[in-house]
Formats: sequence, structure tokens, C-alpha cells
Amino acid sequence: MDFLKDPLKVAADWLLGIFAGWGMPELWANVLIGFLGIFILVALLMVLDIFLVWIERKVVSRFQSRIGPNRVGPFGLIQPFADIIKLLIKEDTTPEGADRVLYNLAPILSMMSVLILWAVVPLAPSILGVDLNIGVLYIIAAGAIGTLSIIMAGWSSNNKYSLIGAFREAAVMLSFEIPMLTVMLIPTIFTGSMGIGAITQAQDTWFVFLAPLAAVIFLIAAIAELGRSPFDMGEAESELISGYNIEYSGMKFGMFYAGELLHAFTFGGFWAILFFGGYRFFGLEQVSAFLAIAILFFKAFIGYWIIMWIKYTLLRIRIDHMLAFNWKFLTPVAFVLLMATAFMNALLADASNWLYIGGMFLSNVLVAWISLEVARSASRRERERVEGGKAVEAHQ
Amino acid sequence: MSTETIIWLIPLPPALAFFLIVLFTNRNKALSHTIAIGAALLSWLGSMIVFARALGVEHFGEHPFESSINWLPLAGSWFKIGVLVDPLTALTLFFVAWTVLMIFIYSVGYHNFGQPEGDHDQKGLPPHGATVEEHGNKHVVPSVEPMYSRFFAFIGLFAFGMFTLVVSDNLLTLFIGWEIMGLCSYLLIGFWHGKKSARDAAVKAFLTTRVGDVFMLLGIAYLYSVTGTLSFREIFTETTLHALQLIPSGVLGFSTAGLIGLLLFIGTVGKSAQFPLHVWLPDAMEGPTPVSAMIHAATMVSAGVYTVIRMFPLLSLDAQTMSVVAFIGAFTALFAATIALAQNDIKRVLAYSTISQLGFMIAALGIGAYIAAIFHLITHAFFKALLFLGSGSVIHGMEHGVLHTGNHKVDPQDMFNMGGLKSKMPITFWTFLIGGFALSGFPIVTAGFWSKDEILADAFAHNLPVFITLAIAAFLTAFYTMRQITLTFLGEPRTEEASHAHETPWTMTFPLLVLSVLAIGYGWLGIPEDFPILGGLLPNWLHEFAGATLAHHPEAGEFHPVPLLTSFIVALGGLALGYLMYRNVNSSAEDKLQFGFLKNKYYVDEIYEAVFIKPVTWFADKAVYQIMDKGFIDGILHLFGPGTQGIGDAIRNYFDLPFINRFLGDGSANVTYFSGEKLRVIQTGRIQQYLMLALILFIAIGAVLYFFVFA
Amino acid sequence: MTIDQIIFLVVAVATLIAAFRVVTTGNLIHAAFWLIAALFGVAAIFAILHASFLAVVQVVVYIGAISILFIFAVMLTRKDMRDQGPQLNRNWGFGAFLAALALVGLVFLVHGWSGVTKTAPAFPSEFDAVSALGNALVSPDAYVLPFEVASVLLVAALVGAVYVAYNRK
Amino acid sequence: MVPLSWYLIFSAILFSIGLFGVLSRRNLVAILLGIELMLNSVNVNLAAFWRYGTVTNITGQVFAIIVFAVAAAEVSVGLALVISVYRKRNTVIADEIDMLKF
Repeated sequence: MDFLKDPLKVAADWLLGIFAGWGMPELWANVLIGFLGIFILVALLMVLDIFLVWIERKVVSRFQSRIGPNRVGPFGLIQPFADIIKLLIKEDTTPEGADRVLYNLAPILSMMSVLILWAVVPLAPSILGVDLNIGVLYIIAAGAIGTLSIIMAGWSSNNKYSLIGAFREAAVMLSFEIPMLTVMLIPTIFTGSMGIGAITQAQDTWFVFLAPLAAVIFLIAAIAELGRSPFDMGEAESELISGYNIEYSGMKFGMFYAGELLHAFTFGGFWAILFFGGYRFFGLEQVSAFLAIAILFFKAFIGYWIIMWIKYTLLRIRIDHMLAFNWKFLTPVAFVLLMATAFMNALLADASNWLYIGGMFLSNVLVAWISLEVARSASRRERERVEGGKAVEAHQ
Repeated sequence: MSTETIIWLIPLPPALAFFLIVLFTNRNKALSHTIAIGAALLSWLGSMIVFARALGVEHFGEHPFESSINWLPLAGSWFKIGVLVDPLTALTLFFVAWTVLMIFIYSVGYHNFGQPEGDHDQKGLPPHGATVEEHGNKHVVPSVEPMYSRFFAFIGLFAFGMFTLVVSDNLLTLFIGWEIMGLCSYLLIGFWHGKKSARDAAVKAFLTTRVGDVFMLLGIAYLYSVTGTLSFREIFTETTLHALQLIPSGVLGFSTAGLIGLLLFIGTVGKSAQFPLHVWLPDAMEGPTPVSAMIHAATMVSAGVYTVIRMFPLLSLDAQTMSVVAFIGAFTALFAATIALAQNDIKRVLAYSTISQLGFMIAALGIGAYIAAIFHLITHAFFKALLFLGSGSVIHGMEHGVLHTGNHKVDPQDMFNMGGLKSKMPITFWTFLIGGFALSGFPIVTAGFWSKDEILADAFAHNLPVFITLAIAAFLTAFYTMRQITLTFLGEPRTEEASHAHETPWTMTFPLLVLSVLAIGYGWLGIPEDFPILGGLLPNWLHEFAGATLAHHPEAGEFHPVPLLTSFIVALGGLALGYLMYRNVNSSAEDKLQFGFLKNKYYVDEIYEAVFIKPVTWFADKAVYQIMDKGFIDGILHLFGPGTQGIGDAIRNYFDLPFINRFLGDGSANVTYFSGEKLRVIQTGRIQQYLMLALILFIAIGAVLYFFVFA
Repeated sequence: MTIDQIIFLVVAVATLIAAFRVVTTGNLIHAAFWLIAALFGVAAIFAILHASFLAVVQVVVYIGAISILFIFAVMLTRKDMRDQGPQLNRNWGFGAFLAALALVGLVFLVHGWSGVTKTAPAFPSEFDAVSALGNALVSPDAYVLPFEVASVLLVAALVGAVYVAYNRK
Repeated sequence: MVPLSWYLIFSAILFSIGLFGVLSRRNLVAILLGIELMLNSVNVNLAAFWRYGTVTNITGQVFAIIVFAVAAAEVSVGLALVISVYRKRNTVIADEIDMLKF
């Protein structure tokens, strides 16, 4: 039973016993076990990544009324392996005039920025890489490394398109970090801690009921952070051919690609953790650690599916519109929401649970409604200015 | 909110309105009057809440609402200021709030809000009317007051002063409110400062009341020096009062209490326009009519009487003071009533009647009729505000006629130019009639009857000469009131202007209606218990309530038929006589009562001119200006001038020019120039070189400090 | 040497090498990336010091924002991608001398200070540095005023930077 | 344990390297890079003094946070100035921007 409850500890104790038997000092043994854990987690994630490719392709084809991969293996399940083999045996080109070190470093950093995120993901009540008390900031910090990898890739490729793509992507990521960090502070307010584990523990009521608007803003910012459509500024096939990764081929491109998919899944997971209770589901997580992991992954897959849904439904937004949307709408709304939440939190500190939830929910709805009204009137004025009075009438 | 908090807040809205209007909204007329009326409404609301809560308190006189805070630190203790609402204050708040609110509303209509700007109106003069073109016809309509917002700011400040005075629990804040009102009355009487008469009236009012105020301040200072406190509740304790009564003051045989009371009373004489300081009140009619109603009928002069009533426990300690008070009150009542007989200006008649009625109250206090004085104070505030506002309405209607005919020589305030307005201005007529009957003491129905009857009854019981004087005054009151009504409203129009007058807008008539209800209804609260027939119907609520203010509850007087009959006779007789005498009078020449000495107010102004003003002017001109200022002070200055100039020249020529200019001035410039020329090469414009230089110096200085200074 | 010391030395040496490359490398883009490496090193030093908040903020602010800004600026201020001419000015020798002098002075001062041999006190078990820092930043008894002034400074810098760099055409 | 002096020496060296960069680089952006190094060395000192002083007294970290804010402001304004200068003068070499001279 212990193994079902807390497999990590059981396994660690078991390994420690073995290593001690070999006469290894306890300190070294612990370090070794830590590295082993990291290795296992990363390996599992990479396997997951392979299947994400398959899922993505299947889902997109269903969106587009196709069947998708169906030749290799049952339901095309072996297809991603075929893809990998193709990528592995492709020629690994490096353009002339490229900055070799940075050029080769970029895909690694890209992958790394995703993988280090999993260090703070609470997979189950007892399975948590590092319980950082600043987990929320850590997510942003990892995003900063992702930005870095894109800049590196864009610059070192010695290609205009890739540089432009990298600039755009960096601008977008820097900009959307702000509303993202701001709304991530809202679960922090509810919890009183920035630790991801603590945030999950605190969600007796899913935070999405307390802060629906924050969840929406987080999703939008996350999509922008991922560089997925409709915010895929960095790639923008029709304008920049393929943006920052234009010059990459073979497994290096594969790492960007896999990194992007895993990133999307990871943010689906963070969405679930921050707003949908993480591994919690009516006490089921207490039954077994594996059940908790399953719940978390199920939620993360739903988040991932929503991200895909948006990606394959909406068109790309122009870069200036997108930045304006962030700076003139999303960021102010996030700030206002943060202030409103802090205010309500102080106001309802001693209120009953239901009153607290109701007050929070209503304040969110109110902020959303007001900001939409303001945005609507502003955009109407803008449209009148740009198109003149008659054009507006024609629109209506 | 607790009642105490509300009381603290009552005076505040008008003051805020004053600042808001003066600082921000004075360009927007509608906003300004909205703010002012809103403020008045808030104060009204607060007053009504306080009043209602006061009614609900058992033995309110012993447990008034009071609250105080530390204000000025004194050696070892604090001077406290605070608020106090006892029955007297509650009643005063009631009528002040009502009249203030009504007057504010009335002012909107009076200043022609909503009418166009005048053709050639200018600030400081009353509006002259504007020409509008309608369907091709040009005609003249009233124009809006050019200083509209300023007016509302001033009356807002005024209301602040009045509320402060009423709710304060000590003489000092009372005096502050008192002085704010003095300032406001100056500003408002001189509101149309383009008119010389208005300017003069403003200065006169200010200076005359100042005479009273100085004595009042002396009284306050004396009181403080004797008792060490100015708080009413602390002064009116048995021990303090007893002490005040026993210590002789050393002046004319007055006790300390008597002398202080007398000094405070002189303040009231100035504020409430009692003889001999009454001269300012009729002249103050130069101000806009709402001001006349506010200052000179409902509130400010009431403040004087209120203060005397407030200090009654002190005053009543000394019989000598009381007789002075009674004498001045009774004399003023009669004196002013006689002057009112011969006045032709509709507002001046009311002004003298105000003086006369205030005399009634003072006389009532002088004979110890405390409750009667309160009662008359309240009823008088209502019906006198009503009469003033009514007269303003009449004047407004007449001005309308003047604008219609275009004959600006016709004085719209002269009663002999009116007549027959009853059918033109029905609402004004009926409300004015109610007010006039209340003033006359028309039996049973009106509030004025009950209060005046109570004064007469008390006077009959205590002091017969006063009773007779007041009875005559009451008779004259009824007479000149009916004269006024007859000349103004009855008969046929005597001028074309009068025949073109018409009713004023609802903002003016609505306050009239409200006030006329109060002018009638308020009297029913104070019917004596043993009055025939009516006595038992309603309990004498006012007596119970107001009497509780004093430590010793005053007994209701025995009913006696003589004063009652007197009241009936003087009121009805005066009214009848007035109507009979004036129903056929068509011009001032036909008026048999236009005696010179009455017309000229017994030459009091002239006497003052000769006795006080002329000598002072002469002294100021001759002694102070010619000899002291011009001869002596200017002479000294003329002596200084050339001497200083000589010294200055010397310093300039022998020190400034050679030493400072040449040596220091030019020399330093040359040195700077030369050194700059040499040093400028190190300014390379290269930031890193500067930084290196700074770093070298930093390291060098650090090393020197480390090794030599701190070592 | 304990593990702590070894880790510290490795990180410190790597950081210093990166920093040295920042000031000597000819390629400015490389300099910017070397700066990123050096800043990572400093973040690691913060982590060794148990200043976890500072470490993460170092990554977010310096690497996530400031370095990217540097890279942008480097790219915006050049007509082509190559660097021309020497990257050190004529007085670099004197500059190196002054920097060395400053180092000597600082080391001398550090050496002469009595508190230099101090070792770190045990980290209190129930002490949460992040919440303590948060409370200190917004507590009126502590540092709310500098915190607000810093906020104002940031806003002023934001507006000023936009104004200065705005291309009026 | 790592002695305090190691941190201090480390930050002194980092500071001197930054100082050298500030004094010797020709490019304005590179000068700013040097300034960043100097600021970082200060932060290391602040954090080290916090850790080695009274840990419950958070002043050192607060100062470091303020330094972060100042650094961010400095860089944004500094780079804006550099870009502005580059637009006007078409150079970012510090020695060539010397209009403010005799």
C-alpha cells in the first residue's frame, strides 16, 4: 500500500539501501538518486512528447475533417517514431556565416526551458521535484530562457527571416510575460504562497471559480508565450517562411518542434494546476499517487486540447495588433483584476466560504464586463477614426 | 450615525458649498445653486433628524445631546469646543433649517435663474432686464443676476455661520459664528456694490453691529476671566451662577453676572437691531430680498435674541440688568412700530416691524417670560421670512410691470405705486395675508397670536408698564400691517406697472406656501393649558419642551381675561382701522400719518451724524491726518530721505564702484576667464576620460582618508 | 574543501571567465551572451546564498528582460552584422591599470576588515525569507517608501525611454 | 562552509572586470554591459551580507531588489539614449560622441 501512496519515497529508500550496501556515502547516494529521478522524469517526458506529436496530428486532422496518420501501426500510433527516424537521418545543415556555438546551443536551450519547468510540477501530493516557495516566478524565469533560445536561434542563423521572427517572438514573449505574471499572482493571493505545491493544496475550491477571468487571461498569455496560433509571430509561415527555426534541419529542428509541443502540454498542465486544482479531484488523489498523476495528466490534456482547438480555429493576428492588445487591453485588465482581487480578499477575509467565492466570482465578472465595454467603445471610436462614419454603418 | 456626529456635521455642508462654489463652480450657475441648495438640504436633513431624535428623549432638558473635543491647549488643561443640542437649540435648529432651505430655494427664482443674460447688466448692479425677440416682437424680460453664483456662495457661508452659532456649546464658537454672519451680512447687503446706497448700507451695518460686538467680546472676556470657562453647561451650574451673583462688579452697583449679562446684551442690541443700534437694519434693505429675509428676519437678528435667551440664566440673576433689558425691548417695540406707520417702502415697513417684534422678544425676556420669548422667536422667524419673501415676490411682480412699460422711474418698492395686486398675484397675496395676520396677531388662527398673547399675558402678570407699551405696539403693528396689505393688494392698480404685474415662478411661490403652513401651524403647539375652549384640546407641548432647558422649570402663567381681551382688541382693532383708513388712499399726499419726524425716523440717523460721525471725521481729518500724519510722520520721513541718499552716494562712489565693481567684480571675472581658458582643455567630451579622472580622485581621496585621517 | 566550497568555486570561476569575456570579446553579440552567462552565474551564487527570490528575479529581470534588451540594442545600432575596428579605446591600458588598482584597494579593504572570516549562521528552520521580504517591502515600518520610489522610478524610466527612443517622422 | 571573504573577493573581481569594461570599451552598449556587471557585484555583496549577518533581518535582500529596479530603469533609459544617439549621429562609439567639449 505504501508504494501506491508514496512510490517516490519507497523507491528512494529502496535505492538508498542498495547504494548503502555498496558502501557509498549517504550524501553521494542522495545526489545520485536525485540525478536518477531527473533522468527518469525527463525520459518519460520525452516519450510523452513523441505521443504528443501523434495526438497533435490526429486532433488537427479531425478539426480539418481528415483522418490523419493511419498507415504506420494501429491508428498510426507508430507514425511519430517514423518521423523521428526521418529527422535523425536527415542531413544536419549549418548555414554559412552562422554563429556555430549559438546556433547549436539554441535548440538545447529551447528544450531545456521546457524541461526545467517540470522541476516544480506537483505530480502527486508526495511527488514534487522541488517545492520552491517562489514557483510562480520560476515559471516566468524558465520562459525567459525560452526567449533567449529563440533570440539565439534567430540571430545565429544569419538569415533575415529568422532574425525578424526571433525579434517578433521575443517582443511577444516579453510583453505577454507581464499579464501572465500578474494573473499568476492571483492564485498566490488566494493561497498566500507562491509555491506551486501550496497552490495545489489550497484549492479546496478550484481557483477557476474564484477567478474565471484570471484563468482566461492566463490561457491567452500562455498561448502567446508558446508562440502558437493565433499568436505564432515567430514562425508565421506565410510571411517569414518559418521564422526563427528556418535554417534548422534534422534533429535540431526536431528539438524545437518537440519543445514547442511539450511546452504547450506543460502550459495546459500549469493551467490545470493554477486554476483547476492540479492533481486534486474530490479526494481521489489520496487513494494512490498514480491516480493523482493520471488526474493531473487528464486535466493537462484537456488544457492542451483547448490550446490546440484555439490554434486550429483562429487566424493569425497582426503583430502590432497583438502587442497593442497586450499593452492596451490585457495588461491593464490584469492589473485591475489583481487589484480588485486583492481588495476583495482583504474585504472578505472574515467572510464565510460561500460569500468569499461569490464575491470573488462577481468581482471577476464585473471586471470582465467593464473592460469589455471599455474596449468595445474604444474600438468603435478607433474604427470610426480609421474608416469614417459610413463604413461603420455598413459594418453594422 | 450617532446624533452627536450628525450635530457636528450640520454646519459643514454650507461651508463646503461656499468653497466649492467660490473655487470651482462659479462659472456654472445651475451647478452652483444645485450645490448650495443641496448643502442646505443636507443641513436641513441633519437638523430634522436631530430634532426628531430630541423629541424621543425623556427629560431632554437634563440629558441634552452634547459632545466636545479638545481644541486649544491651555496651561495644564484644554479649551474645549463642542456641540450642544438642548430643547432651545433643537427648536432653533428647526426653524433655522426650514427658513434657510426655503430662502435658498426662493433665491433661485428671485435671481431669475433660467432667464437670458441682461442687455447691459454689469456685476455689482441689479439686473436690468434683457430684450428678447419672439415671433418678431421685441419685448423685455427679467434678466439673470450677473453674480448669481457668488450670491449662493455668500448665503452658503452665512448659513454655515448660523448653524455654527446654534449648535455650539460655548460662547467662543458662538461668537465665531456670530462674526461670520456679520461678515456675510456686510457682503450681502453690499451685494450690489455698484449702488452707493448699498455700499453705505453695508458699511453702516458692519460698523453698527461692530459696536455691539466689541461689548460682547468684552463680556465674553470678562466671563472667562471670572469663571475660567465659556461652556454653557459649565457656566449654568448652581455654584458658578451663585458665585457670579454674589461678586460685585464695582460698576454702578451691578453684580458680576449683571455686568456680564449687560455686556452680552449690548452685543444683542447691535445684532438684533435694538434701540439705539437699530439704525442699520432698515438700510440693510438695500440687499437682495432673500438676504433681507435671511439676515434681517429669520436668522441673523434671531441669533441675537437666541444668544440672550441662551444666556438667560445668567441675565436673570440681576434684577437691574433685567429691567434694562425689559426697558430697551419695550421701548424699541413701540418706537419702531411708530416709525413703521409712515414708511412707504414695502420692505422698510417690514424692517421696522422686525425691529419692533424683536423688541417684543427682548421685553419678554426682560420680564422673565422665557418660553414666551422662545415661542415668539420661532413664530416670528416663520412669518417674517414669509412676509419678506412675499414682499420680494411683490417687488418682482412689480419689476415685471416696470420692464413691460419701460418706465424705470417708477419705484417698484413704493407701496403707493401698487394696489390691486390681489388678482394679479393670488398666491403671493394669500400667503402675504397669512403672514401679515400672523404678524398682527389675528386671533386664534395664526401663530403670531398665540406667541404674542403669551408675551402680553406674562407682561400683565409681571410688569404693567411693559404690558401697556407692548399692547400699544401690538395695536400699531396690526394697524400698519393692514395699511401695507391694503395699499399693496387691495383696491385698484394705481399705476400701469401694477396692472401689468403677474405671479412669480414656482421656485418663489413654493417657499411661500411652505412657510405659510408653518406660520399658521406652529402656533398650535403653544396654546396655554387653561385657555378657554381650546386650551384642553392640544397639550401645551412647547411649554413643556422649551421650559426643560432651564434648571427650574418655569410655571405656566395664570390665565387672565384682560391680556386675552387686549390681544383680541388690539389685533382686530388695528386691522380694521388700517383697512378703513387706507382703502381709499391713492397717493402719499393723502396719507394723514406722514409726519415729518416719523418719516425721518425721529432723526436718529441725523443725530448720530451730528454727534458721532461729524466729530470723528473732523478729528480724523484735522488731528490725525493733517497734524500727525502729514506734519509729524511725513516730516520725519522727509528728514530721512536726503540723508540716506547722501550716504548712499558716498558708498557708491568711494566703495562700490572702485572696490566691488573693479576689483572684486571685474577681477573675479577676469580670473575666471583666464583660468577657464587654461582649464578647458581637460574637458574632452569623452565620458570615459571623465570617469577615469573621477576614479583616480576617488581612489586618491579614499587612500588619504584611510591612511592619514582614520588611521 | 567541502562540497559547498567546490560548487562555489566552480560557479565563481565560470562567472568570472564569462564576465571577463564580456569586456574583452570583439563580437558584441557574443559579449551580450557572455553577459547572460555571467548573470546566470550570479544567479547561482544567489541560490548558494539561499536567496532564492533574488536568484529567480535575477533570471527573470536580467536574463529575461535586460539581456534581451541589450541584444536588441546591439542589433539596432549596427548597419551590418560584423564589428568593425578595435573594440577597446586608446586608453584601455590606463583603464586596466585603474581597474586593477580598484581591485587591489578593495581586496586590501576586505583583508583589513575583521568580519571577513565570518561563517554563515544556520538558516532558521521556520523562517520564510520570501514572505519576510514581501512583508518588508510593503510594511510602513520597513521599506514601503523606497519600494514605492523604485516603482515611480520605473514608471519614469518607462516613459522616458519611450520618449527618448521614439522616432519622430 | 564558504567564508564570507570568498564572496567579497569574488564580487570585488567582478566589480573590477566591470569597471575595466566601462573604462575601456569603445561601444556605448558595451559600456552599459560593464555597468551591469558592476551592479551585479554589488548585489552579490548585499546578498552575502544578508546571509552572513542576521538572517531574519531582510534589509540586504530589499536593497538588492531596489538595485534590480534601478538597473532595469538604467538600462531602459540608457539603451533608449544609445538608440537615439545612433539615429542622430550614426555612431555608438563613445569617443566619437564628444560634442560637449571645449
